[in-house]
Amino acid sequence: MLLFVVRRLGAAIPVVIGITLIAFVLVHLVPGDPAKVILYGANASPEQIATLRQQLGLDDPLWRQYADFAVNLVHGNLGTSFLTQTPVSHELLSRAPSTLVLTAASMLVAVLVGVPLGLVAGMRPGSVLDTVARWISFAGVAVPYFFLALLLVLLFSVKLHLLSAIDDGTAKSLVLPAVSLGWGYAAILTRLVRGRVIDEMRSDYVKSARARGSGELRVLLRQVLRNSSVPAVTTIGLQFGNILTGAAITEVIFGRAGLGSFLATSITSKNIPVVQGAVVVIGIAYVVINLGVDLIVGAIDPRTRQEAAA
Amino acid sequence: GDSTSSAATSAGGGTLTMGINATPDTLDPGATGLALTLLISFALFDPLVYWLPDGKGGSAFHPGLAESWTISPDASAYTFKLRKGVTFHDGTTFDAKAVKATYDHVVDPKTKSKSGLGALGPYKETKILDDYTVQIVFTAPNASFLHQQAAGNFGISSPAALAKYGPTAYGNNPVGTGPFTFQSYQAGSQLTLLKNPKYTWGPKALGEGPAKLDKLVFRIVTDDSGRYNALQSGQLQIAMNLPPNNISAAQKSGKFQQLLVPSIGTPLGMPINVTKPPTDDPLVRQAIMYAVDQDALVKDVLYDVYKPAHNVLTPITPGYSEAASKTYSYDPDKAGRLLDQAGWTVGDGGIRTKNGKKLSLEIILFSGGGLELPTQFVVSELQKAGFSANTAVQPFATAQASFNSGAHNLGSFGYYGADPYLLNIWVNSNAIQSGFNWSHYANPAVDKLIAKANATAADATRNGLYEQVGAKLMQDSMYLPLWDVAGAFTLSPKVQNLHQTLNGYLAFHSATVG
Amino acid sequence: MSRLKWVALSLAALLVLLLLLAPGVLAHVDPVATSDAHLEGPSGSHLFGTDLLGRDVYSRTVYGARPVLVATFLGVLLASAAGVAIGVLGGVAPRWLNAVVMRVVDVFLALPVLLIALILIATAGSGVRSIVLAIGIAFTPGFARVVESSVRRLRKAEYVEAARVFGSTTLRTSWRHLLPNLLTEVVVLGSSAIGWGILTATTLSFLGLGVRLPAPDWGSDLAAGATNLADAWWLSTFPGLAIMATILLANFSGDHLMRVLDPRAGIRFGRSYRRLAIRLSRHGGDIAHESA
Amino acid sequence: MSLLEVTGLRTEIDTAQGRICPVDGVSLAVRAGETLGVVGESGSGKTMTGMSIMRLLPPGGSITGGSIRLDGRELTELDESVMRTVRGSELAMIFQDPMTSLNPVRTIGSQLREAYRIHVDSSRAAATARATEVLGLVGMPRPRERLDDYPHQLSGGMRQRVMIALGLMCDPKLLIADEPTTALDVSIQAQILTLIDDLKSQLSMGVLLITHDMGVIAEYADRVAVMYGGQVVEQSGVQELFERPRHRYTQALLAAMPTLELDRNAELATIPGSPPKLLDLAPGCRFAPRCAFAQDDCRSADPSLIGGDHLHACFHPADGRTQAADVVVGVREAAEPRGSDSLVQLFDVHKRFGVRSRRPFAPSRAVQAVSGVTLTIAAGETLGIVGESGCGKTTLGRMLVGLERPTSGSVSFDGRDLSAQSRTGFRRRRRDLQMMFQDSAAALDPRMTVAALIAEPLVAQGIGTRRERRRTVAELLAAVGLPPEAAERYPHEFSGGQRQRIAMARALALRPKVIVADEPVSALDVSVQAQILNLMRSLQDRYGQTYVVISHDLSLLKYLADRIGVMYLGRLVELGAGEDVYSAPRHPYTAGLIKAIPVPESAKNREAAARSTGLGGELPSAIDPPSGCHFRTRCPLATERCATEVPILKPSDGLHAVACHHPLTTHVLTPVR
Ligand SMILES: Nc1ncnc2c1ncn2[C@@H]1O[C@H](COP(=O)(O)OP(=O)(O)OP(=O)(O)O)[C@@H](O)[C@H]1O
Ligand SMILES: Nc1ncnc2c1ncn2[C@@H]1O[C@H](COP(=O)(O)OP(=O)(O)OP(=O)(O)O)[C@@H](O)[C@H]1O
Ligand SMILES: [Mg+2]
Ligand SMILES: [Mg+2]
Repeated sequence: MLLFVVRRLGAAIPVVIGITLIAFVLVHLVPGDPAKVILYGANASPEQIATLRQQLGLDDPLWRQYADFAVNLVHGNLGTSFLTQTPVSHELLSRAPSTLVLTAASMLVAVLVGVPLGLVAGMRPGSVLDTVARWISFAGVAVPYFFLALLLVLLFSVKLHLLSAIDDGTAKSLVLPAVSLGWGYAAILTRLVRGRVIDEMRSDYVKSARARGSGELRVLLRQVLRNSSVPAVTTIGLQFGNILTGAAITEVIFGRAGLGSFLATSITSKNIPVVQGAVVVIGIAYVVINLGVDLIVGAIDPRTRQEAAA
Repeated sequence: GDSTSSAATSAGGGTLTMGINATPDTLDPGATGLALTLLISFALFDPLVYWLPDGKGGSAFHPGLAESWTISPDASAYTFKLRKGVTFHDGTTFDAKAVKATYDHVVDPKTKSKSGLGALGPYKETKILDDYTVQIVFTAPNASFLHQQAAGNFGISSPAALAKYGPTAYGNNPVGTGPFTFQSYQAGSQLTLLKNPKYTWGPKALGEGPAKLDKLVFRIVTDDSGRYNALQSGQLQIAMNLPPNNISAAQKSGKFQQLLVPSIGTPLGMPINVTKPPTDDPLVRQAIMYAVDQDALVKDVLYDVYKPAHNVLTPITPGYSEAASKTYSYDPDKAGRLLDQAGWTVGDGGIRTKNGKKLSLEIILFSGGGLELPTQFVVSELQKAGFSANTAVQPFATAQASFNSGAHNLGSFGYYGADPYLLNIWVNSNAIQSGFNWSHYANPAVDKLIAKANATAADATRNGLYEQVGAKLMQDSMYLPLWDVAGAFTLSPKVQNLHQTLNGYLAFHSATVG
Repeated sequence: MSRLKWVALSLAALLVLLLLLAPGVLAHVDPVATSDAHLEGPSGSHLFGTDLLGRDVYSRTVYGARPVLVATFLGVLLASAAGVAIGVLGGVAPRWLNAVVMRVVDVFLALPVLLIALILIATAGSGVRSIVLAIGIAFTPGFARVVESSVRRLRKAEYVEAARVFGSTTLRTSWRHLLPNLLTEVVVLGSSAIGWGILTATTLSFLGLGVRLPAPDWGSDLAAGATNLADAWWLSTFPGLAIMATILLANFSGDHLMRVLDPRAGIRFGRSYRRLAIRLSRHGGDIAHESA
Repeated sequence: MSLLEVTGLRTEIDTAQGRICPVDGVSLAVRAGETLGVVGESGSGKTMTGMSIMRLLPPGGSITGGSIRLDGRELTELDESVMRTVRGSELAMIFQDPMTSLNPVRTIGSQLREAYRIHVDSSRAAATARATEVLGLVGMPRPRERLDDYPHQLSGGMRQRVMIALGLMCDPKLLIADEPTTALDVSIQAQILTLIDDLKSQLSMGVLLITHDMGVIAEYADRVAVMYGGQVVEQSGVQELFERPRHRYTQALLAAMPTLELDRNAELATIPGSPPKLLDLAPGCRFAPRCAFAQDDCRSADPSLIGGDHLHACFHPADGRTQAADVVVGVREAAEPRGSDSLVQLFDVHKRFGVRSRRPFAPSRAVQAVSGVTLTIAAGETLGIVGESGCGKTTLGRMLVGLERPTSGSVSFDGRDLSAQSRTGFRRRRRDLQMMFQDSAAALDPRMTVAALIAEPLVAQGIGTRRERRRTVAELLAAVGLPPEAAERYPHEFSGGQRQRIAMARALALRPKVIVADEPVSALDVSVQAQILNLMRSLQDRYGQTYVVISHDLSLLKYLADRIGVMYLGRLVELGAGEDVYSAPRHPYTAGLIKAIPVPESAKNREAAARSTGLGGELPSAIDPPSGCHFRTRCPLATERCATEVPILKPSDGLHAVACHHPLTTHVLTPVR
């Protein structure tokens, strides 16, 4: 088990290196001079700009810059933000929890809405409930989350004063962003779970559970639920990259200081160390989340556990 | 006095939360590159000399940490007599050493100072004449210094704190003498300040005694609608720089107050590239100046919130030339005539052509600069005159690269600066390739005039020189001004007794929240 | 499928075609022409109202379809082409090469779409081309993964093995058996990617990275109207509805296509084949681990 | 009074194509302590009958007539909530596939406990105790420890035992077993069926044993109901039925089975056509279209079930079991002596499959699928390969046609080593070596027409022009007995038997010298199976190709093959003429296999044949096989020598070779029959 985790993390190293390399090449493709971005509005003379460029190490050859980055990374050092001169790790650490909380909360919304909806729909395909669930899921996929977010804020905070419009650190202020971001995934999960439930309900083991006198509810909860949640869990892992993109926009709309929006502003201002650092963190998060997904799937479905057991 | 007793004695108290639209890069005003940090710096720091609006459209200097000052005739040495009995937030005492430490900190390469370094100019050294007298010496005349030092970059820092945290980490642990003390900063999210109960040395113009608020919170909400929504839902008491439609709606709703704080610097507008065809032709540039109706822009697109601009500097900026503002007026016919004169004749679909080439402009904006919609208005105006235009919105870094390379005919710009010397940054010929001279304007005469002005200590003479520069720039039509920037603050009526600064921002010395 | 559905789908297809090829048929007003009718609500003369510059929102909504649809279609096309190429390469490659290829795919899968898109746009400029590329790059790994596993599965399929028994060359086998079966899967996958593509495209233009101004575009128009949601709801709402309708349509037709094309739908095995299937499933588990 | 009494049961299902009636007036009765066998071809409604009794019908299904009485209680009228308490406590049902009938994500303990606690109000501990007890009852070794296992950790046989245990948790009165052994090997099948039989008498339950295998009925049922097209067409005591089948269908069914006794030279009796589709049924006897004795009345009226103890629904009943010859279309000419030139030679062939271990640092394991097989196949002969599942039959076949390269050893064809050939040379060799795959449905590309499929080998080899190929296709279609129109249709439009014909035609397209047929009929019903077997033989007579037939069914091979090779865990353990292997098996494994085959005739003397299952235990893992003789773990004769020394295949007399340290002599352990 532990070995499995260690090995999986080991296998992730090339992925993380690959990610940083690609990100490095990509950010350098972005035209523009970080020094000037920083000095815009600073009444800086051309000499000052040149000095800053040099201080930031931007005059070094590219391979040298990457090597410096890589060496630093090995020492657990992500460098200093061009803009704030504070360690990138510090900047990321202060923002990561917010994004983590947001993504976790929206996934919770997705699961709490999507799984039950998928279950009831899958239990009785073709029924009214199923039709309703399917329409909800269709609508959920179709409403762009940023649009949904705007509408929700307008209704719940501006008009009704029920929920906060921007983050204030409370759980209440998490409701709207989590709902708007999680809704689309709820829809996906509904569809996935529904399909899986339909399959499972036809399966032999459900048939034999019924033959043993299990009622429908028991069949659903004791037999089908666990099997049907596997695709939900794996999807969450695979969707991580998308969730982060969604989080970036949601964070902006709800004034949350998170990784997503931070990454976005850092790219546009060519804050190379931050982009690199964020990418490392995201890459690791991706790997860890998918590892977690594997472990959860292993917990749900013992068949996949064989290889996990050491 | 401890906080309980002062809370009892002072009226008000409570927490004021203001939504700001950007993330401060650092809390060290000496290192920052952002004007926003300067706003914050007024809560945490005191400059040697305050420069504040007089409420009648003018401005005046007020003693800050310096009780008096003298300037050498060539404007290269400034002597300050310092106030006694001032203590820093960390309890250490303010004296001449602190002034020297602060200025030396700005020029320390490790600080990587941005606007501070630019504002300081040809700094040589700070001489401690005695414990409470300092002299700041420049290698060359630097007439803008008194204005610059008052603009926020040079709030005096605690030498003990500077030494303790080092030049970079100080940015997260600012220690000044101001009305508020630093409590915490959550990167990208919010900055919390607490009242400094010992504060008695503030300028009378900003109120007396310690601050009234217990707590001052700057909440970062980059999304425009986010700030407005939060203001409406009561999470913010002040929302900064809302989009015009929201400002107007807030005003109409009657639920909010509106505070527009004009700022020093350039109006928001579009640098016109004087080297790229077709705008290399002065006639074409003049046509552009005549073709665009700033008044209509402000009325139709900006909800009459801001003031239309017709000059390269805003009116409250020293050296602003009223006459230069009259150089152009809205006159589409004249624009057409100028274009005819330049050989551009009306062709298919109203687009002018010359030698088979269309009269086409490349417009480049940076995203989030607030110019997207106004530019579309400008484009429609230009189209009426026979231009066609291609607008690209680029991320900031990318747009800057485009501007330096001269890929644009029209760009976007807007600059805050404490002194008209800022013209040097964006019209000096040495700032074309890698500075901010996005008009690619090279005129040695103008370069010289600016240098001369900055070597002139006498205000009137200096301003006269800058007025000449402004007039020349307008004649050369290298910049299409659109509207005058102003700090726009939408406030809940509970907020009272705010003071304005000259950088378009607020001072919270005596603010209360009801 | 019911006749009603056919009619609905054909009408929708016609609408999409019109939006793509001849939006002028649906909207007569120039979408960028300004007028003095500032911020007027929906009315007879302006079906969806006007915006701040007096432009007709209906016309902008109609014309705004093209960039989104074009970007999405081309992006998904690009992604599927690249994904198929990479997936096939990974699928037929020897183990080490497969490992390399799939690791690279993993890397791209872990890269957030946002990063790719923003960097692209910062580099290549905003506009449909960048969005096409962004969608293309972002969706490629997904396609590649599916294709790779399909190729592996198909290569093990008995009818492919059978072809080997006849002495069919690798090329012929790929052409006759792998490709057609693969294409079906890619088409099905592609159709479901369209919905995501539209969402991605509009997200990017919502971020201000869409078409060049002042051309209409759903995402950027929605974003531009966002601050007006309370006082001029029509600015954001109509582009928003248009996005929703399009995604819905894409999903519906994707589902339908899946049902039509899904190879399993066509073949109904004899009931007794279940016995064989059961027999075969027994050590399938072991065989799934591939031979060295 | 009977325990279960079903009269006139009628079940209808609404399907997309229309309303069908898979159970149409079924009447049957099961007494306590008795096994009623329900037998019939695929689709005849056996499962539906069982599910109707449980009242667990698929969506759209409902019981529309008749009655089901369990212990005097009418089940059709019970409230669903009451019915639920009946299911699992009084009625138990086990299904075909133990792989899928257990919930994969729950331990068997939790599933067993649940089955108990649904019906019996008891503590968890009590349920655990009961689970342990019942697991012991079904012969699960160390039951207590097994409770925490997940289904995938058990072998197929063990899982089926768990399924039975699940059924028995609440002491049901009636156990419905729907093909409980289809998924299992003969040896395990015998163990499971014997277990059910023992439990039946021990617990005096009634058992409704559903199967398609007449042999299973003969050996394990007391009475039989034969189903056809949703109806019971005949019902009687087992012995009676086998001796004197009345319905023409039963009679034909019995005749179509290749039994161990059947003369190899006799052609199998076949039932022409295929079972009725339940949609748009014509009036009259449902068997009439396929019945050689059908007359006009059969086509107009539906015969009802008549007769006292021996019920049958036939207007023109038979009165005894036909001799094969009666139904036989013709007798095959006595096999001419086959050429003894060796065509294919396998020399010490090994095949290892690396099984990638996902565990870190664990040595990667390997499956020794085939080890050390040496074999010569003569031109024109039919070689049968038999063995339990996973013993390497398919792998061997694949190596024969070059689909798999041996890890070591050589396969040579016509004296040339296949693996030494160049790519193109090898591709040409393909013309001579063809394979029919285990699963014909999977081996036919669903997107190609039958014509394209059959012509595919010719195209691949670049043989003939388009027109010539079309002619060849027509010829081949005719040869395998398919109508010419079939050419333009797609494989999924055909029945399993027809698809097998297509596969056959395709294998023949290149006129190969050798055809390896992997389980050619294991998916087919007896009647169709006979057609294919006859076809295979007639084609061999016509084209003279060599067959290597792979099967797990010894009786089938005994009928079809000249020589039989018996495999066990990758090794060839016995090889000899079919007759010899069957009548005088030398290897204890072969003897056990033969013994495990349920045989209809044994009904006569089933009491006499004390129920000793042929083979105990289960096939060990191929990853870590026992040392020495692989079979020693299950062998009654094993000695220490067997653990250390690998027996090699050596001729014992004449051509009959065996790999055993203690080969059986004809006198010992000869099957009783
Ligand atoms: N869920 C279902 N929906 C519709 N028709 C069905 C369903 N299940 C079975 N049938 C039909 O009912 C008829 C009887 O099926 P049943 O499963 O009882 O046959 P069987 O005798 O058990 O066959 P097998 O030996 O293949 O298991 C078949 O024609 C089949 O097509
Ligand atoms: N490609 C493969 N990779 C790994 N193991 C394999 C592979 N093919 C077969 N095996 C293993 O080799 C052994 C023999 O398999 P094979 O398919 O030859 O058995 P079989 O006798 O044909 O069984 P069945 O009667 O079930 O078809 C099994 O244990 C199987 O799991
Ligand atoms: Mg059945
Ligand atoms: Mg096999």
